[in-house]
Amino acid sequence: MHRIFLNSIVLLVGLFAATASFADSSTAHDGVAPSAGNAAAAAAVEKKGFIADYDNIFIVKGGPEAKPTTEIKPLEWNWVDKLFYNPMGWINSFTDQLGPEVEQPIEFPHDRHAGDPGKVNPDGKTGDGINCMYCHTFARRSLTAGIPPLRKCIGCHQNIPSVRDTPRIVKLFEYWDAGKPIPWKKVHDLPDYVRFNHERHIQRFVFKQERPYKEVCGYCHGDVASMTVARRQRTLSMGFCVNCHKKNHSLDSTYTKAGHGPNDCFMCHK
Amino acid sequence: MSIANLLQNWSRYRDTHPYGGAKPHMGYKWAMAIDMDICTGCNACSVACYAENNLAVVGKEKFLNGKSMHWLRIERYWHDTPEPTDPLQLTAYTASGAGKHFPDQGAHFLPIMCQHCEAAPCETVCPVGATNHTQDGINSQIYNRCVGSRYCLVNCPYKVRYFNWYNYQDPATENVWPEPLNQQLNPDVTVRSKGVMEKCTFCVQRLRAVMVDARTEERLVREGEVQTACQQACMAGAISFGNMLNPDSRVGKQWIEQGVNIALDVQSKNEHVGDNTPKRGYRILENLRPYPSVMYLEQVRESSV
Amino acid sequence: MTLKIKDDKPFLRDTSKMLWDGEPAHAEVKDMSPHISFAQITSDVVNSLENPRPIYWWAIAVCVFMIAVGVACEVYQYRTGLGVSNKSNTNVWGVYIASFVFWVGVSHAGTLLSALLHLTHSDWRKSVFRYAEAMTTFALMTAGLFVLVHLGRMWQVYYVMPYPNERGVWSNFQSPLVWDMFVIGTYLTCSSIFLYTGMIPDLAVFRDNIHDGWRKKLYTFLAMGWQGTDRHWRNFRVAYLTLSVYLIILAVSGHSVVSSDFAMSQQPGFHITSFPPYFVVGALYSGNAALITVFIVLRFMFRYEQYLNMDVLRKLVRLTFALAMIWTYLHLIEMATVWYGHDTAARDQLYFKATGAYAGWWWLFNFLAIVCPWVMAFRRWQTNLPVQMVLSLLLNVGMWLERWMIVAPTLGHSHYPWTFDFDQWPSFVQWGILFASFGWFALLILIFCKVFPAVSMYELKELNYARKVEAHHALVGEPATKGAH
Amino acid sequence: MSKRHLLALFDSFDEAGEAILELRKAKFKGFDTDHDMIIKSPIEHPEFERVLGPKPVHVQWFPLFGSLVGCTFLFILVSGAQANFFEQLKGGKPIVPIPINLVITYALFMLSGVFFTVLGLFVCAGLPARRVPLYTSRVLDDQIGVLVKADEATLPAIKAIFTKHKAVEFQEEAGK
Repeated sequence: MHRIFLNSIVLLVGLFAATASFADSSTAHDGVAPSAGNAAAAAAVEKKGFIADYDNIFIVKGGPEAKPTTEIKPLEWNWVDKLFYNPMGWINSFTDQLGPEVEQPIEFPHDRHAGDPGKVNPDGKTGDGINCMYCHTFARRSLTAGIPPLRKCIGCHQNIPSVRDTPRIVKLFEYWDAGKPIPWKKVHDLPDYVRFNHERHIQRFVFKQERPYKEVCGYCHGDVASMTVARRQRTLSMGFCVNCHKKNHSLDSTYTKAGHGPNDCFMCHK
Repeated sequence: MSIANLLQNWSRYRDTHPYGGAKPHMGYKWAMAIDMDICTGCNACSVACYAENNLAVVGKEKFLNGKSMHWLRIERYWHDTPEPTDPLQLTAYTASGAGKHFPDQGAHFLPIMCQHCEAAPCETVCPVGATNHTQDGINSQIYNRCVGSRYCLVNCPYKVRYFNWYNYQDPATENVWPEPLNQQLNPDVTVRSKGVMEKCTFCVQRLRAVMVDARTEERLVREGEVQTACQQACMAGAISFGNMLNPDSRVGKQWIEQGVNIALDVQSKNEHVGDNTPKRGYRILENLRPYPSVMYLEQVRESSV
Repeated sequence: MTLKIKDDKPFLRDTSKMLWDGEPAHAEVKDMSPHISFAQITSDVVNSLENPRPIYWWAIAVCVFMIAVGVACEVYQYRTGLGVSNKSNTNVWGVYIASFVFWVGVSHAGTLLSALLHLTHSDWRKSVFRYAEAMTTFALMTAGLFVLVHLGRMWQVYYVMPYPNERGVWSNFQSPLVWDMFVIGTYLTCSSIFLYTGMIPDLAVFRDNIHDGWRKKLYTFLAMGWQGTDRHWRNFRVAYLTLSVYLIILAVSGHSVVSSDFAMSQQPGFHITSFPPYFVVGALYSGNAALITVFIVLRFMFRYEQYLNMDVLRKLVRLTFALAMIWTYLHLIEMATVWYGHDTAARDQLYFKATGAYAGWWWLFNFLAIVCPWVMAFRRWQTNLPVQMVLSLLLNVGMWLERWMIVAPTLGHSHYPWTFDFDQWPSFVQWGILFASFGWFALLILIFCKVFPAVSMYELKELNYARKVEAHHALVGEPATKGAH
Repeated sequence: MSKRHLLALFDSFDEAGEAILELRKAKFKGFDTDHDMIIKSPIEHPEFERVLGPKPVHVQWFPLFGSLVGCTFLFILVSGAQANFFEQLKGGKPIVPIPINLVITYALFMLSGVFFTVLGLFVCAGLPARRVPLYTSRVLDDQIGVLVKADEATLPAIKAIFTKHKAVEFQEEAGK
């Protein structure tokens, strides 16, 4: 009885924390002076409604039903780039771009969580089709995508008794009981001195262009929904970024602003 | 892409020079105005810059040796106007503190940082293209591209670039941030290693943060949404910074008010003799035509009132 | 060889006597004596590979020591940071860039002698041009080292090169430093090719005369099967002529581009239109002075007294004097344009040079580079080896100071008053690396002269043949016609 | 009839030249003076050109071709790189600055010219070359060698001409 009470409090706190983390999404960045503009900005955010509310998290814009999934295609190379201007990038596009296998404290099964519900995974179970941004909540509003806090895992797994005794979940609760965070290892480790911005990419491609999130996230991260432990799929080198930034990504035919990514060094290096 | 670039209109990818030409700065032109009548020379801006931008505190010895790293320096000029022959002006002259010795002598303070020139002399000479002009009018400095030829500093008329003569983050040689102090480093700003050039960036990490937010919300950055560290620290409010293209911005209004046009190297305000409104705005070394983005407002001297 | 001269007695080789006395000024010494036979030229040059004077090995040891000093300084600077060389944020360039310009300058004399004087059929150059051409290559290699030493992050120097890279980023083609990289790289490549191409017939002689060891393999490979057939010579003549035309243009454009490092900047004192010709002539001047130094050293070390003789030295000294006068004119003109110009910053800069922290060095350089060469105007000193040795070294010191005076005081007094109070005296690291550069250059020259023909055998034979024909006609009484072309 | 090589060594350029002239006048059957005679000498001797007959040199066309092609190629390449490098925003300067590119193009004009000159030398002069059958190191030292290739029957007559003009030494290929 005591334990159920405690757990329900934890669940409530967890839910509150998760909700709060969505609510404060328009907070200005550090170092920005508070101004009258921020309230208006927050209002604009509310009105636009491009940040999904908690209830509809599984069907945020850009979910699987938004548009038919297109294949994750490699970069397109024209012959001039191949021959003269970026032969190394072209050659690299043939080679194995897999990153090293990272050994995580808990082998988090991405396929079980994010996989297609209709598809059977190697372990005999189907995926749950959870949106990436359900756990990596910071991706749509900050530089980093963020690793979910432990309470987020517990928040769900508290209520899923069927898998409670599997070794990975046991380990998860061990961390929880010890009150320690899980020491996840970084998989997509960019080179130093470069600051990739998740927010702009997610906002533009998932929320503005309404592309499927699997395609958008998968462009750099690969088909994570079919992996257990995530592994780096692309070189994530500067040429990888630059080649994409040179392409035209106009939102539509009436969109007059530059269709390509920013060509400004100060955007990523500062 | 490349052949197409050659055949297409290249100006699609860049701005025309200088500001005010056929193409606007994609909605932004960051600029600054410093009112030296308000400036007290308290050095708070310089200290704020040290804190914000992870500047190395090199110590007295290296500072005197010319290896200082302050992106914003306060220059002090003593008032040494010759004594006027006209006795009527003598009172004002004495009041200004001119002609006296140290404690009573009048001083002028000039905070100077990278002027973010529209036609920056440093940009064209960098062999590796480490310093460029961004579309919003900032002179960028990319540390990981810099090879340290120091040509940009040679060509900078203001000498506001600072070279990393030592590895200030290396505990073995020059430990500027010993153990607990490294916690105060700003994570948004690269800690520079030896052999690269650095300079004022108009606190680009703050600018980019608000610009990203604004872009997400499909608007432009509002006036007052972003401040540079020096602006924030200036207790007197001598520094104004903002988007010059924004009609609400204080800095844009100041530039217009003072009759300083960023696209001119000789300001028309100097030619209107009949105009009685006092115009104090000027830019340093304008005649070299770098078209700097920082305007200074002259100190009002008692002798001229 | 059938000598059509009656009194064909062997030339006296009393080298010990000839060493420092020189030949009497009144003697009618030609640039090449007709009394030498072709075979003797071959044997003299081939022998120079084997038995240089003992001082050669001492010189090698000294050079290695000098390099060791510089390497130690560079390792210290590399590990600690450029700050140990004691430059400051106003005086950012200093000795390294000055030495870079100096060494690029030294390289120009070789091209002048080997290419320009080849086109003008100045036959006296034939004994000196080979080592001069080698000096070109080695001086450029030394200059390249200074670029590396100067860079803050030398391990990323490849960023300057425009190569198709994965990042899609290119070097900035608008920067004079990139032009430098292009032009100096081209100059180094082309002068090496020119040096090698001109050496092919001589390498074939070495191949035929040396019968074992690694050198035999080296010469066999490098000579490329040269056999002196008419087809070889015919094509060689045209190719060599074409190469020398290219080299002249390259040398002029090379130092012009180096000067644009300075002239293209806004710094008062650098921003001077007359810099390109000023630099090119200054380069020829200092290069010729260095040539005289090496002339005297090689003449002694490798017993080349018959070939590097007094007549050649006299012509070399006269050439140097002429260049010194042209340089003086350009130097004065440069100051005059600043003096009468409207640019107050540049004028202040000139005042600062003459009266500021570097005034002593500035006046010393003016004395060494303008007044000292007048010694060369006197015939009696022109062939005096000790005088020329000291003088050529002094001129080189003066011309190095000239480059240093372009770099250091100028940066110490810019547009902006903030820069005015810093005068940086270079630390031992800068001096050590400069010291080592001379050792490095000398070592390369010494090794070259021991391994490759330091004087051109086939050109000497051509000269010798021409002189023989002249002597024959003088004897027989026929009108002298041109022997070799 | 089998052909054989004969190398005659001379001490004097004049004698060698006269011997060649006489050979050309003699017009032996099966002996083409333009192709079957090679002069080897330690120095370049333009007087031989007169007695050897017209022998055109084509080296000079190589640098012309090389320079033009090289500089055009580089100009296009550099301009393309500049246009492609759209990250580079230089305040107030055009993306493809013509005068500046000319400086770089000029350097490559000469570099490719020099490379092609050497290439031309190697192609035209036939370098790197194999040793021909008869060779003595003295032709690079102080003697002039005349190497002829002729029918066995005509060789004695040629040899007689050489002897007449004071050839100091003969080398003959062994009969096959």
